[in-house]
Amino acid sequence: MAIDKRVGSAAAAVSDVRDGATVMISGFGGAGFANDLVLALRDRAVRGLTLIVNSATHPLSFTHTLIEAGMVAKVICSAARGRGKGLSAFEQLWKDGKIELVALPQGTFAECIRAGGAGIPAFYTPSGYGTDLTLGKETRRFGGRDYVLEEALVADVALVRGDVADRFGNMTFRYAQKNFGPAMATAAKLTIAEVRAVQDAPIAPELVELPGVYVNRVIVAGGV
Amino acid sequence: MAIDKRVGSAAAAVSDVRDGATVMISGFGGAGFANDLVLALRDRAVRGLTLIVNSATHPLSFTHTLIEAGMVAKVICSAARGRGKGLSAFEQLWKDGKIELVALPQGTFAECIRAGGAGIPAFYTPSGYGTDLTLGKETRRFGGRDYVLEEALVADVALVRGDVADRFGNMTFRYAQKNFGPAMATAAKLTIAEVRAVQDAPIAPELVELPGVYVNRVIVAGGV
Amino acid sequence: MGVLNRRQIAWRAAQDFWDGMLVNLGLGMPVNCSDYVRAGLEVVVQSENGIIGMGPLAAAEAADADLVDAGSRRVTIAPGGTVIDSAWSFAMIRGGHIDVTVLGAFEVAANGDLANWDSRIPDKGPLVGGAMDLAASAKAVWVMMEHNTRSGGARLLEACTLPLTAPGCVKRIYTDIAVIEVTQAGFVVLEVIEEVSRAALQARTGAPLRFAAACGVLRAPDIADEE
Amino acid sequence: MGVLNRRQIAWRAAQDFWDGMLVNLGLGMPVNCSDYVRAGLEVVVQSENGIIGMGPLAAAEAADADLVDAGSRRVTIAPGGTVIDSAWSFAMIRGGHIDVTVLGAFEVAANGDLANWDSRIPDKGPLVGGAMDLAASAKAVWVMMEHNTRSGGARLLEACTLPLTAPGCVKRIYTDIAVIEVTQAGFVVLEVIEEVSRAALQARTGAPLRFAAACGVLRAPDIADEE
Repeated sequence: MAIDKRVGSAAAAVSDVRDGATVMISGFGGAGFANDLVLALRDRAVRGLTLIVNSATHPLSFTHTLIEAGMVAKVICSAARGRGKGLSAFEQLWKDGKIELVALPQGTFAECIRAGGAGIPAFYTPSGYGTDLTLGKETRRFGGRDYVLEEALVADVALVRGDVADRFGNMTFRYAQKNFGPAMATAAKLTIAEVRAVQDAPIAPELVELPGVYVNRVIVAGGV
Repeated sequence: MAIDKRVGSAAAAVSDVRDGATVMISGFGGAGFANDLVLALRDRAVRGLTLIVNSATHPLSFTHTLIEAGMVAKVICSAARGRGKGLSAFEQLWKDGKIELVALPQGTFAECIRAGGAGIPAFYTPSGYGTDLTLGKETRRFGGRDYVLEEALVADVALVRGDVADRFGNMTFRYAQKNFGPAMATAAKLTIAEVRAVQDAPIAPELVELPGVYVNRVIVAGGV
Repeated sequence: MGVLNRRQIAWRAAQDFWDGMLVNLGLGMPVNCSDYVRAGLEVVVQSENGIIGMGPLAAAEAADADLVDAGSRRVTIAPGGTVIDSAWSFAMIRGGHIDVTVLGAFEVAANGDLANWDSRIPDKGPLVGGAMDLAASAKAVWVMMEHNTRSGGARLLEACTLPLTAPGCVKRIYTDIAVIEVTQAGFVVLEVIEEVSRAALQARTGAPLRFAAACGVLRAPDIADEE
Repeated sequence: MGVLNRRQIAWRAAQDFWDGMLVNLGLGMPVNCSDYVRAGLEVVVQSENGIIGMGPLAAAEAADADLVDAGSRRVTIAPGGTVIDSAWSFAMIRGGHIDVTVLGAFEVAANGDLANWDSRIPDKGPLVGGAMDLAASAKAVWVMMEHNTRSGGARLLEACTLPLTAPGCVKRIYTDIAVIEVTQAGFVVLEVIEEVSRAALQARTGAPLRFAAACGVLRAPDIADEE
């Protein structure tokens, strides 16, 4: 049997995501959001999800639809502020104690995910040392500088947006679409990618940005 | 002034490497050895170098010429065994207590370098736990598994081999030439690259494998 | 010419850029610095979402939804630029490879403490982003800010009142009325606008000021502020 | 047919490969497994120097000095293959993404302890390579080895006498005379060649053997050994 990771629809691709799953979602700065997959996940109406996503509130991401649908118990992110003075759905749930929030410096967030995929259970970082954000975290001095101990992040599922995929799951990314996708794909038990186009022919070795061995399922995005 | 990292010769490129410097050298599996730069460094006849190199003895690498010239005080590597039954120059010096040796699992070696370039002073790894190689190192349990604490490696100079560079120092690598080069380039204060060809025109964004901001000097390899 | 507007502050900070430097420009005022790099210099701009060598904003017809900076602005890639993923981008930041990061701030203390991430609006979620990584690990942190709050309070203080982004990191501050270096001995004024006396500057500042021997006049060309 | 030669051991191990698996093949005997993948299966071979999707050895006229495996052999890239750097390659290994690593060994203990990196030759330098990372973190570690030393000593032991590569990691052992599973209860024989009785196998093994209920005959097709 030839390897072929293509799946017919976003709904089929997320059909086995269960209550209580930890889900990573790519996207940052307006690019690389796995929105087709997020909407398919919303339609599954599972409960108690933990989301690992850079921003809980980015207006171009549909992450907020999962939160508004009451599917999310916890968010691990680097940005959780809604625009405007009013409270976002996320902020209201957080204020009411109905959603747990872990905020990390964006570099720590990225490195925790990279560590999760790289078999590193914990590492020391200078980011956030001496701030409220790392209060209570273990610290240690190396070479005259102070660092915070941070533990890896892993997930049951990663939803990742790319540009082109081949049947092996190899992927390319367009420009800033890359952001958290490659690292998230390494840190999840099940990685589902949505792309603009899939091709039978293998992507040339020197153009592959994420090896297909990290990708389990691929769908063509409908252009949400 | 336009950015232009091209230097006229290997000798000029290494002309300020000093006694006691820590030097990273790329190469593994027969590919990616920065041999022109290594030979130019040997001609400088500096003393007391610490080498961070995957293999102290690979026959296609000229690292051994630095060791044979008595320029090396310490080697940090994952492979230090000469071929054949007789002792290599390295092994003889090591046996005589004239050269210090730190042997690391290859993945730990790679990750220590990556950490050095990534501002991570130390991390935990499962590799080598429960072996003689990590005797005396700090260990810790995370999630029911045991890990070893390893500290980052950094260098004064990295000598890296690539395929093409542009005036910005952006680089591509051919196939297995890549190995330790990109990580080493991030972990050294001064990164010197030798390549098959340099070009005025920028390498296309999607083909750059090592951003030029990590590269200080570029020479065209003479094909040693 | 008087008080500098936000674009003039960006212009002033950009005058201190040097050839070949790698600079990260924070959201808001700092991103404007890239419009004022001195002619003949090549500066490499990093956006923490992974663009290494960012060019100017994209013209409307060339705008690409996938080519955005950390602030979601549609931008371009400069000659020699490339894109890396977020894990690598922050490895670059945390690894000390950024020569200068120019950040906005709420407050800066005389010991270099920076507060720029949490303005303590009740019930609004935290907005950390990449500021802590940049502040902790760039070789130099420069701050661009209004010298005072809207109500006239000091932003340059003995100690920050808002939560810190990173302790002891700020090296230089560009405000609408002064350029100030942060030294072991506290704030040292490098430049101040003509209309503000040394005494007045001190009165508007919440920590003792020293004045550099070569303390000069802060001037900027006419530049219309952004609306 | 008798005792398996080294290529026949590789053939036997390769019969247990499955479709789409990611496998790392150690230097020496294990790399030969890729020659014997069953028809119709697509197996992704990782070489720890960064080739993900390695193809067969290069034909002489196509050999490329930059396209080598971890053992410096000139190889090819299979359809769908790519190359990553060493830091990422070992991140893949350490992160538990390798389904099976097939390694050579000096000794394996009944608790799965593996000794394959230091044969304790006086004054020769250590040769660690990637074995510790692979042994510690592959989902399954399979070992290929001669059942006994040249002098007839046991390599399957109660406890290793040589320095460990990783504790408790080996899942399966392919030797020239048997296929053995390492279980919580120690060694369990899955297959043994016809010419060796259970008692003889036990006599050549340094730890107690159990025999699987379905214990079968180890056979391999005729394959010439490498010289």
